Amino acid sequence: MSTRLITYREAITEAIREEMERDERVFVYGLDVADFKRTFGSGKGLLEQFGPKRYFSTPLSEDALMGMGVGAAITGLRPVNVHIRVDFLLLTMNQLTNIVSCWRYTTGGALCVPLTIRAVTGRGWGQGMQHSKTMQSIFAHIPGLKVIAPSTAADVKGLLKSAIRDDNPVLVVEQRWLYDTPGEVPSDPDYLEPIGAPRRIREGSDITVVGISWMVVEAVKAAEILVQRGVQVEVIDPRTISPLDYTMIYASVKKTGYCIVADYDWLTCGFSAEVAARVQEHCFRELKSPVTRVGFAETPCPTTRPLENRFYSNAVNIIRTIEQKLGLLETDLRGEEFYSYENKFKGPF
Amino acid sequence: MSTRLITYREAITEAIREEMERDERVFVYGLDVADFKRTFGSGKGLLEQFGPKRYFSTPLSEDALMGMGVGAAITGLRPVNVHIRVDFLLLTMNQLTNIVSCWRYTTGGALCVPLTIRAVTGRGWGQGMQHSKTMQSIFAHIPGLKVIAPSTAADVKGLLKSAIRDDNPVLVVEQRWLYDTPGEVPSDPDYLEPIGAPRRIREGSDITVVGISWMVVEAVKAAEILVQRGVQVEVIDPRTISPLDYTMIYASVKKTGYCIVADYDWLTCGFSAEVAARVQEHCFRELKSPVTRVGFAETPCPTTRPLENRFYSNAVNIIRTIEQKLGLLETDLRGEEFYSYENKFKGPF
Amino acid sequence: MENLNFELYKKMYLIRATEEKIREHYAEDEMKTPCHLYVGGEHIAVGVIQALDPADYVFGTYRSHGIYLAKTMETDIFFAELYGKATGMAKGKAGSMHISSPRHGLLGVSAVVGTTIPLAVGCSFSQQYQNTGRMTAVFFGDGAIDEGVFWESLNLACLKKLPLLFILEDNDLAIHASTEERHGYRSITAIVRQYDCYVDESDTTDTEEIMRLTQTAIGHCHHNSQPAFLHFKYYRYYEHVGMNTDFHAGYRSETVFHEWKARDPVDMQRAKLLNFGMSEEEIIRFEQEVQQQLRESVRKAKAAPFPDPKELYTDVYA
Amino acid sequence: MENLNFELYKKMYLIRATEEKIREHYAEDEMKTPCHLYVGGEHIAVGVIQALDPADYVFGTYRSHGIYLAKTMETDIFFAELYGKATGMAKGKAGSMHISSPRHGLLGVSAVVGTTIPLAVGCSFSQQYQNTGRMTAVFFGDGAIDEGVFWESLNLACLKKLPLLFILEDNDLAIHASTEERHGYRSITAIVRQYDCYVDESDTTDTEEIMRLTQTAIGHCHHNSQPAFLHFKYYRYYEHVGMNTDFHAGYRSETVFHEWKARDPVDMQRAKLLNFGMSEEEIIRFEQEVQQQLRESVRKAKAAPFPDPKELYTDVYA
Ligand SMILES: Cc1ncc(C[n+]2csc(CCOP(=O)(O)OP(=O)(O)O)c2C)c(N)n1
Ligand SMILES: Cc1ncc(C[n+]2csc(CCOP(=O)(O)OP(=O)(O)O)c2C)c(N)n1
Ligand SMILES: [Mg+2]
Ligand SMILES: [Mg+2]
Repeated sequence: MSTRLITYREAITEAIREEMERDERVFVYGLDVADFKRTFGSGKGLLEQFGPKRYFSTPLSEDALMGMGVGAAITGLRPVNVHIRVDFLLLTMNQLTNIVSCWRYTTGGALCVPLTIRAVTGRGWGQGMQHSKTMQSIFAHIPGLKVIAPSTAADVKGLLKSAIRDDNPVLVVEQRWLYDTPGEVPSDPDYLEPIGAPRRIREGSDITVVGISWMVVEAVKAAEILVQRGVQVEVIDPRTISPLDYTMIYASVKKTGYCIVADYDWLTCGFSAEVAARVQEHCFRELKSPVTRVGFAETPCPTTRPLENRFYSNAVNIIRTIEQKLGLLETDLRGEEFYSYENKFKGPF
Repeated sequence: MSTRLITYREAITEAIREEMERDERVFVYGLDVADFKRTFGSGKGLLEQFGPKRYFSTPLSEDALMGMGVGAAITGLRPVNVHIRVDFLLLTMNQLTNIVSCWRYTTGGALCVPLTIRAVTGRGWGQGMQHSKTMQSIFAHIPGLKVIAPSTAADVKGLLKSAIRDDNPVLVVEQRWLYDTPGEVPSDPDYLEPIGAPRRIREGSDITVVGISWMVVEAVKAAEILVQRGVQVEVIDPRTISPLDYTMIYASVKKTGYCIVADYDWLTCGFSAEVAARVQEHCFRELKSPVTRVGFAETPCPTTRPLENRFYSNAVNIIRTIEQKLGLLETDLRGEEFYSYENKFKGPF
Repeated sequence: MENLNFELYKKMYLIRATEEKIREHYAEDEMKTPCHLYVGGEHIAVGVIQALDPADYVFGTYRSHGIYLAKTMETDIFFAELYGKATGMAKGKAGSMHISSPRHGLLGVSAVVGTTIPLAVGCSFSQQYQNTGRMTAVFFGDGAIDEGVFWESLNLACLKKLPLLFILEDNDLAIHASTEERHGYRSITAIVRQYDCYVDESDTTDTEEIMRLTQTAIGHCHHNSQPAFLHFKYYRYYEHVGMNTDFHAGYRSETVFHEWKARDPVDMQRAKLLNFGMSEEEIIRFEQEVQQQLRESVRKAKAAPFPDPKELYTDVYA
Repeated sequence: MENLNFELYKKMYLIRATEEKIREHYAEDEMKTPCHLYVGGEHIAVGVIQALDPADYVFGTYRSHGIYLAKTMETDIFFAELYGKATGMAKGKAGSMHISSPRHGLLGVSAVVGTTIPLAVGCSFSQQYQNTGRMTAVFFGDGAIDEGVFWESLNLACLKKLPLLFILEDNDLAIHASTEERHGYRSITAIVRQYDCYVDESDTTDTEEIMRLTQTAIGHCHHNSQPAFLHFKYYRYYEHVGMNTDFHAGYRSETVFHEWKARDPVDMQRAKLLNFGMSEEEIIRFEQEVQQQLRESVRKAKAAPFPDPKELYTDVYA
């Protein structure tokens, strides 16, 4: 399978372009998608190629636009509804929960809702409390929705394509910093990744870290540092928040006996809680210590950098948690370079 | 402390009446609150006593009405915003999450939002997928909100009064079937229950059941049946979903070694997951089996009775789960009477 | 003309008789689904749907027995759904508040006020996109116009020049709250007239007139590539949800009811047929057929099995 | 008259100079907060706020440097907040998009479009309830009127006869999308005129005129117990967010900018002062004072400490 090194952003564009080429019923709409910035560049060239009929900006009316997607989806189209912040999806919660997720159920299976929703999670440079949320668990709590949060260029391409081809509503949460991360991505226009299946990002035998979205990057960084001390960290990216096949995660924890969930969200009633609840149930005998969760501070996201830095969890938190779990002395992290707004992820996975 | 036997519904009315008498700044508003049905009777007499200035119906504009509550709350009033279904709160998610929960944070503590939100969860008689949700976990996921779900007449009175006096936004989820349950309620107009503290509903040494909302009733029923076989079930009602002091729950599980969470909600990323994640962390050594969760089926709520009955968990599910956990043979449940739409809870706790 | 009017009466009578059939059986406690009766509004669903092409699409609210029946003319599946049976269109999962019949163009209704309005926007966008020439009509109450989503949808439809009929079924009540208690303006049509769409209004109970007004509106839609907004006033005979009148509750006057009842849409339509020279016997024969159909539908619905328990889990994901 | 106009100029110049000060320092990368500059709109905030009583309440959007400065006239706390310092009004937690000054009546602003409009409804309801006689003014952009919550709020305010000024700051753009691309109607004021409220509109850049129009509106509000809706057009000089012009991006024409620039509100106000006989020197002296104030504020902000790490966890709950 031939691959090329492209960014997460480019992988999004490719996924959409290929699906629009393949299927005339696919169209993209949302606030400002067609302006010259094209949703952080992720829509580059699409307006030019497909024209305003299939790629258009809209009024600021998130609630109605979500419903519009349903109406189009149940009559044969395959809408892709884009939101430049997950936070704005809150305006669509009524549609998402009372309509999108259950229109199929309510019609006894006669109709399906092949609607893809893309939403970006902001971070850094003072995004603040209204431009930084992920809230995957809120969406995952609703049966009938599928929720995915790809962390690599290959996965965002393969999963976004699967989402567009899926006959169900699929919400794609895209963390903003990931946009610049490059990765090897298959060239095959029918390359797909299955929704519902996790990916083992890195193999290890000592401890399992389930990392979500940007936290996959932090977990890999933690693993790279700890391997120098002989600690083998297995990093698993669920990629899908719901509905998820947990088999790979259980197998990993059964192997390592330890589990950390590094979520890119608040912990309370978060996806991290779901993973912890399931892992303790399915790996009860094998677990040598309780499942530990790291994530956002339980506060709104502050604007000022020093507090914002503390709001987020990162590789250092993961390293310290692993050390505690395994009874290791603290690694000297001076000299290590970590990710920040200025020093984002560069290399390919 | 003198008490009287009154219903949950009457306890709500009393709580609001007393707080409105006590504090002129308290007012009640929402769709249809002032019509002749008065929100399932829970607002009986309030319009007559306090007049339309302090007790009024509104247009069908949930989003703006929530924001209106904030504007009133930050300028000295203490609004009580009523929703006849939790499902309609979905229209207010943007305000709840982007404004209500963080207005204090955003103003550096200069302002506070003493806003009480009441929302009723429907059930039975074909309420269906749009009139039956609780979604406590969705609201609890948001730092800055307080979420409570009282299950007894005394608790709804004491907690609702605390909510109205609280300087923070508090969401009260009221399950509809509970409205008719009577209970002994203190007469003291300054009787309050503390937000954040669980209540031990029933003592037991063999297993801990954490029951939420209506599931407290089912858990007590299960406990009453099993005690005849000598199984002592401890039932704990968190009463508060967030932020919650878990000490009592941990102590109970450490004592019994077994834990079941019976939530009145979907499980995925639900409050049951949060309880399970915390209990396995804090009672890791004491737990003799994993924390088990029971709750709604992972589907929209169907209308037809036979499927609706299966959608919900109940005392039988709790009994069967307990039996499995403790390695008991199945109790013969023929002859036992369980709760249903027609046979709701009658006796006092 | 006579044919048309008989056609209209057939639909109206079916709706009225079905609602009364529900009332007849409801107390038996077997239809465990909240019903919002349409009695008093039959002319609107029938008139509008008559003006539409059968292939056109329709969306409604929880008060949609009328549009279901006008679109499908069938009552077997309908009653099966109300009885919660496996033979209902959603195997009982939907109930009265979520009936649908996609193959007849009824793509669904919803019990959350205002929620199907944007769906209709999407449906009509889809027709424009696929160039099908089909219209979409969305029925909603005067309560729905209080919700922001109505205004967003109206703007979107006008901006996108969609082939869409907004049908405001105004019974002056949202549950028990009158429009006057809820609106900071005098006339909704005066407002909507400022949008790029066709607007008309009427409080007629003459079904043919509703049909003509709708036909005119559809003509404008096609001709000017614009949506249309039709404001129809009617009177809700029974309580908001349930089987009874509720004049005793004091929020509305029975006098007004009698004014409307004097020009009851079904009665008027029946009188028209007699005027056109149709015989009382002919009409009664038809009515008896409908009564027979309804008895049969109820019988079948009662006899039908409940859905298999595993149906709880189907239709969640495709 | 001269005093008033100098007063107005003071506020306008302070806003303009502050925005330019931010531009001067922004590239240093220390103000890590997205800034939506108000340059070009100074007359609106200043004119409206001048018409209000100092005790009146104000709400805004993420583009609220202008209303903050017009309300407070202070820049120390302001710059401290932009620099994310402990001395900011929210100890840096708020940043440019969430500035507030409750003691000056600025109860908050928000970066989610439309969200403060219902807050203003609640605030004015609260004034009515408590009979304070205070007005509330809410500033919002032309993008906000696309959101359903605007319509819900407008209806609520008109229904409840609230003492509320809706101030539509219309720069014809929501980020890069023109109103024409977004609206299925020709005139927002034509629509709002159908509501039970006072409506006026203007594209003046004369601050005094804005003030007079607002005073008239407030008079109507008091007299008729109604809210007012004021539609003010202006031109956004810089990009939506950030420090630069963006005429190269092609979504708007620089010609139009020059038309507006020719009647720049700050320039016009300055010219007025000269007309009134104020000397160039006097004006420059004042301007230099402001420049000095701003230099001081920036210096203090830079020198101030960041908030203590534990501040992350404060102010979540009361
Ligand atoms: C969003 C929402 N809010 C509140 C309700 C509760 N509710 C059910 S019907 C109704 C009144 C709707 O009135 P209208 O739109 O005029 O329809 P009608 O019942 O008169 O046909 C209300 C408030 C709801 N279903 N959805
Ligand atoms: C609900 C919501 N949707 C989308 C956005 C993204 N967004 C930020 S500003 C803006 C444009 C707002 O335009 P307008 O209201 O005219 O204000 P202006 O920036 O022109 O002052 C948009 C769409 C947002 N912040 N909130
Ligand atoms: Mg109505
Ligand atoms: Mg604008």
